[in-house]
Amino acid sequence: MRKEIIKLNVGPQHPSTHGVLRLLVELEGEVVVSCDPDIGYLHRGIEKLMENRTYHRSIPLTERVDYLAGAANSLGYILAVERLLGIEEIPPRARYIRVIVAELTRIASHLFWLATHGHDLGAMTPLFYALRDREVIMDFFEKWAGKRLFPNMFRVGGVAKDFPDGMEQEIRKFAEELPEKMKDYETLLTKNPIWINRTKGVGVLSIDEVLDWGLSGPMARGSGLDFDIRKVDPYLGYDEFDFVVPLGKNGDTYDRYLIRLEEMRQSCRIILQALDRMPKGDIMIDDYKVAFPPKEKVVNGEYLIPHYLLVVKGFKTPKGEVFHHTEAPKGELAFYIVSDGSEHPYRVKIRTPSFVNLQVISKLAKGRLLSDLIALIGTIDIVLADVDR
Amino acid sequence: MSDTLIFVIISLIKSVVVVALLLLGVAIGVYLERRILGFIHLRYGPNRCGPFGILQTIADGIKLFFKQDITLPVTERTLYVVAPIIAGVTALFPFVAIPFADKVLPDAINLFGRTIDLTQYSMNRGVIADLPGGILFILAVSSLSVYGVLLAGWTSDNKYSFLGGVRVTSQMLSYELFLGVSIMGVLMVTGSIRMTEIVEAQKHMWNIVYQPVGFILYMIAGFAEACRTPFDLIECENELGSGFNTEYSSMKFALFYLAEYIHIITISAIAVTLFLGGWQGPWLPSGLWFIIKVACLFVFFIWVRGTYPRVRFDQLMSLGWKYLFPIAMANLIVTGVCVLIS
Amino acid sequence: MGIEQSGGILVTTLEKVVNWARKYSVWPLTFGLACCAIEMICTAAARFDIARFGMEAYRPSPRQADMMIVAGTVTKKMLPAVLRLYEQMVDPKWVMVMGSCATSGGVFRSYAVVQGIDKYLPVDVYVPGCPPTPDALLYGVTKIHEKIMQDKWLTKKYEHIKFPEKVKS
Amino acid sequence: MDIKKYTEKILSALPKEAVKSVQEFRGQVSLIVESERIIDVLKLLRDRFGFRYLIDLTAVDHLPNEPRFEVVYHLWCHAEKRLIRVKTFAKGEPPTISSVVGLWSTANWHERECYDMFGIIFDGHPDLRRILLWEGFDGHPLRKDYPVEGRDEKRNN
Repeated sequence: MRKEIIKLNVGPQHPSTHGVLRLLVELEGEVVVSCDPDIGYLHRGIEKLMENRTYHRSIPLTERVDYLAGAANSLGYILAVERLLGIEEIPPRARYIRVIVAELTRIASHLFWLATHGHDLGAMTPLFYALRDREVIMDFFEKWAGKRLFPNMFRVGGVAKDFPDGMEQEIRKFAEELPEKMKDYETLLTKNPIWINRTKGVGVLSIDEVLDWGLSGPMARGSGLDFDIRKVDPYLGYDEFDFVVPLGKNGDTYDRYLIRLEEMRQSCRIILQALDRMPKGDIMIDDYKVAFPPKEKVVNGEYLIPHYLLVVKGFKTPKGEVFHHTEAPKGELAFYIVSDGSEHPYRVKIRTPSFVNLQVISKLAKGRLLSDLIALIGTIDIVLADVDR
Repeated sequence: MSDTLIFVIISLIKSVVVVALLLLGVAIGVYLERRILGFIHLRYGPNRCGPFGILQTIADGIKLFFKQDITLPVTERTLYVVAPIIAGVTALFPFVAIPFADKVLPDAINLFGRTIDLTQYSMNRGVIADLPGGILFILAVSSLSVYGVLLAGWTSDNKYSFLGGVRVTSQMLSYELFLGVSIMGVLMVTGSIRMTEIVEAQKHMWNIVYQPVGFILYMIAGFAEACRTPFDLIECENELGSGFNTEYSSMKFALFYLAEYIHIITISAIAVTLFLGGWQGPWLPSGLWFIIKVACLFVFFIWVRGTYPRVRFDQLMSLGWKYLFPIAMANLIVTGVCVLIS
Repeated sequence: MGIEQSGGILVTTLEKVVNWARKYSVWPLTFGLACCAIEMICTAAARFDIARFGMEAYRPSPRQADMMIVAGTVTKKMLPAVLRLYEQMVDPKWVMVMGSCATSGGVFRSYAVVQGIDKYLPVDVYVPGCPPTPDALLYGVTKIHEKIMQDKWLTKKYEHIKFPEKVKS
Repeated sequence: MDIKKYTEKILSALPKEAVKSVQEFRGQVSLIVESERIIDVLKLLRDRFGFRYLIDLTAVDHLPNEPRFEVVYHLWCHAEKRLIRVKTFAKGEPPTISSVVGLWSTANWHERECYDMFGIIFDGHPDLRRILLWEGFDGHPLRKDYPVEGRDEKRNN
């Protein structure tokens, strides 16, 4: 019998590549012989653009890096800039707002992952249920910032705007109810034999492989590597919160699925704790060389001039280089900023989790079926803008 | 005017009615599917086009009819064009032998001064042709539809279509067999393979009572035969784009679409006839009972689509051969023993 | 000289009926590029429910799609694929541009991004925003509907086009 | 153990001539290493000090200065929960440095990205080709002498 290899071009427009990923797949029957990802279809040159902007004007760009978790990205960037400036302490209310928004973003991102991952494996209904819950978070952002996907409200030294009245109660209600609502997904997927068959034993990674491939986030924790930056290198005072980092045993797609579900519950816990501890007060530091003065005071010349200078010229940073990593929903998000002492960063490198996590797919897909390849794209949880920047 | 000509005319009229009803059924079925899926997904579904969106399918049909119909420069041009026609036409075939009502005409009619006995060839009954080997005919022609899909996948010169075609072949081959075995029990219990007799044998008790395992097995095989979730591997958009029909547009695509839904109706109709008492039922007219039962099964198909993920291809095959086929055989043996004892 | 039959009531009625059908059966191409694709998916989900307009039948194959929603940044690497998809779609087809990136390049004025897809594709409706909200997308859909209803594809007159009397050799 | 002591401990284990200098800024330590010895240093850090996780590999273009391209490695030690930054310079024309794909598989795409964006050749890389931009792209966009809006703006748009 003569064997022939089919070269299949999955993407860049394909329903389950989560955007514009292109996979050059070689198939023998239905078995994947080799899989070569071709990325860059969404390369927008964000790093280059940031080199030519002031620090503040780069915040919207960073949010568009991982568009499912916009606020988590700008948080990482803001923290890196604050570290560069040497700002250690921000007002506690601003800190808690940041934590709450970061965790809400994590839930939103995971819900969207659940929706698309389920849809990739043929389950239609989780898509609609998960997006229903996600809409609530989008509503919070819209109410707070006027924008659904990208709130763009984090500033150097605090946040630009306080939560509107009554929103804290709404967030509390949401965080209390979400674990209840998640039972829908459990009944639809977790115990579904078809779902278990499709995900168990697919894409197995050992801890050594995780370290070798530099994986992070749920991809690393699925294999049992206890690595959550919120715990090992706490930022924003995450060490004061009581939460559990779920770890997997088998390192397969099903474990990662369970871990992401559990992370959503833990995020709800963090949100509730943060709401409990959130004091009233300022949301911005009062160093007007780097932080915006409050909007209502800007009519006054004392505040108007620093505000004007900040907007037009930006602020100068000390010469040096910092690296700051945060736990984004998809894994380790790191910003490496090199400053030459001017208003613009000399070089910004965004170490995005999807970029690093995606390259393991060529290893995982080898010898698996075409259908498994689709499941693997889902379980790695990529966002193509995050991959390509 | 000979009796034969009258019979031919009667059969033709019945065929036209059945085809019209089927097309109407597809139109309503597509609409129902979109609305019920909407209901499952906590949304509305189409509701702008006509009252409650009832005209949605008609709009889709008109649009597809007036869309540009491209014929690609493929190598096997004839087969490429013929494939959707095969799919659309063969999907209609099984309804020739499915009894959809009790009596639709009087026993005898008086025409041009001659009395014609309509009980011959079951002309008075609600079936186009009451074949003596009805179920065999249905099994034979329903497997023809695979050719349409297979040819479409093969001639499209598209790798996704090709994979869809390959998948459909192996899926149909394995599940055809076990579909046949799963209904064998019914035939044993009834002792006949004529469809009308099978229906009449269920006058007092439906076959599902004697053959619960057979019914479940038949439905699983039916899902695979109709290529519906969780076995919709041939056109699963997440893996193969649009599957075998990727390169078809306009009416060619509409024919595939039509065939898919007629398939579901056929599978439901056979299930109703074999297991659920066919058109039998109290109070209401027999034809209406048949439609109600088919509609219920159709809704069940949609419900499953809204609930389950999709199985993987190798799992589909191993499920069929390793689990379902042995169960079907065991069911057959047990039924045989029971029939022998009683 | 072109199609100048004014067409009777039959033609105009047919045109209206077909336009009505096309209006309620705009099947979009499953095609997301960037951030705007997320909002497009949200529009298809339960809350905004694009299915009300009969648009939930997202077709993965361009042969069966009627409308292309260019949802997101078009990079220079992606441009050939976008153009090819557009060419693979069969007539009649519409293009909706979603978001400022696809409209004009948006914030990404860089070496890798196409500064507006309208240099390459005939765009019917622009939906502004970064990303546009689902409400905005739905508004764009209603604009597409208006455009379809005014489409005189059957009774269009070409009298204003002047053909030369005699082509000199 | 505070950061100074830990750095000294590492330095004492590393070969003297390999490490040119040590910088510290905002609690983060950078080792500046001779480019010829970079593989040795990274291997030692990975095997002896448990820096088994290569977070990031990138480059910085210091245009007027010579050598121009600085290659930066960020390593993380899971056991000690520590970060270390190793920097070196890619010398020559085109700038060349040894590849670390042999040490970490994850370096594969990072190095391809550096090649794509800066034109740094990674010696010993199994598959060095452009990753984000297409084959035939003119220039390396993250170099400081490359304009933001691209060189072929008129032609391409």
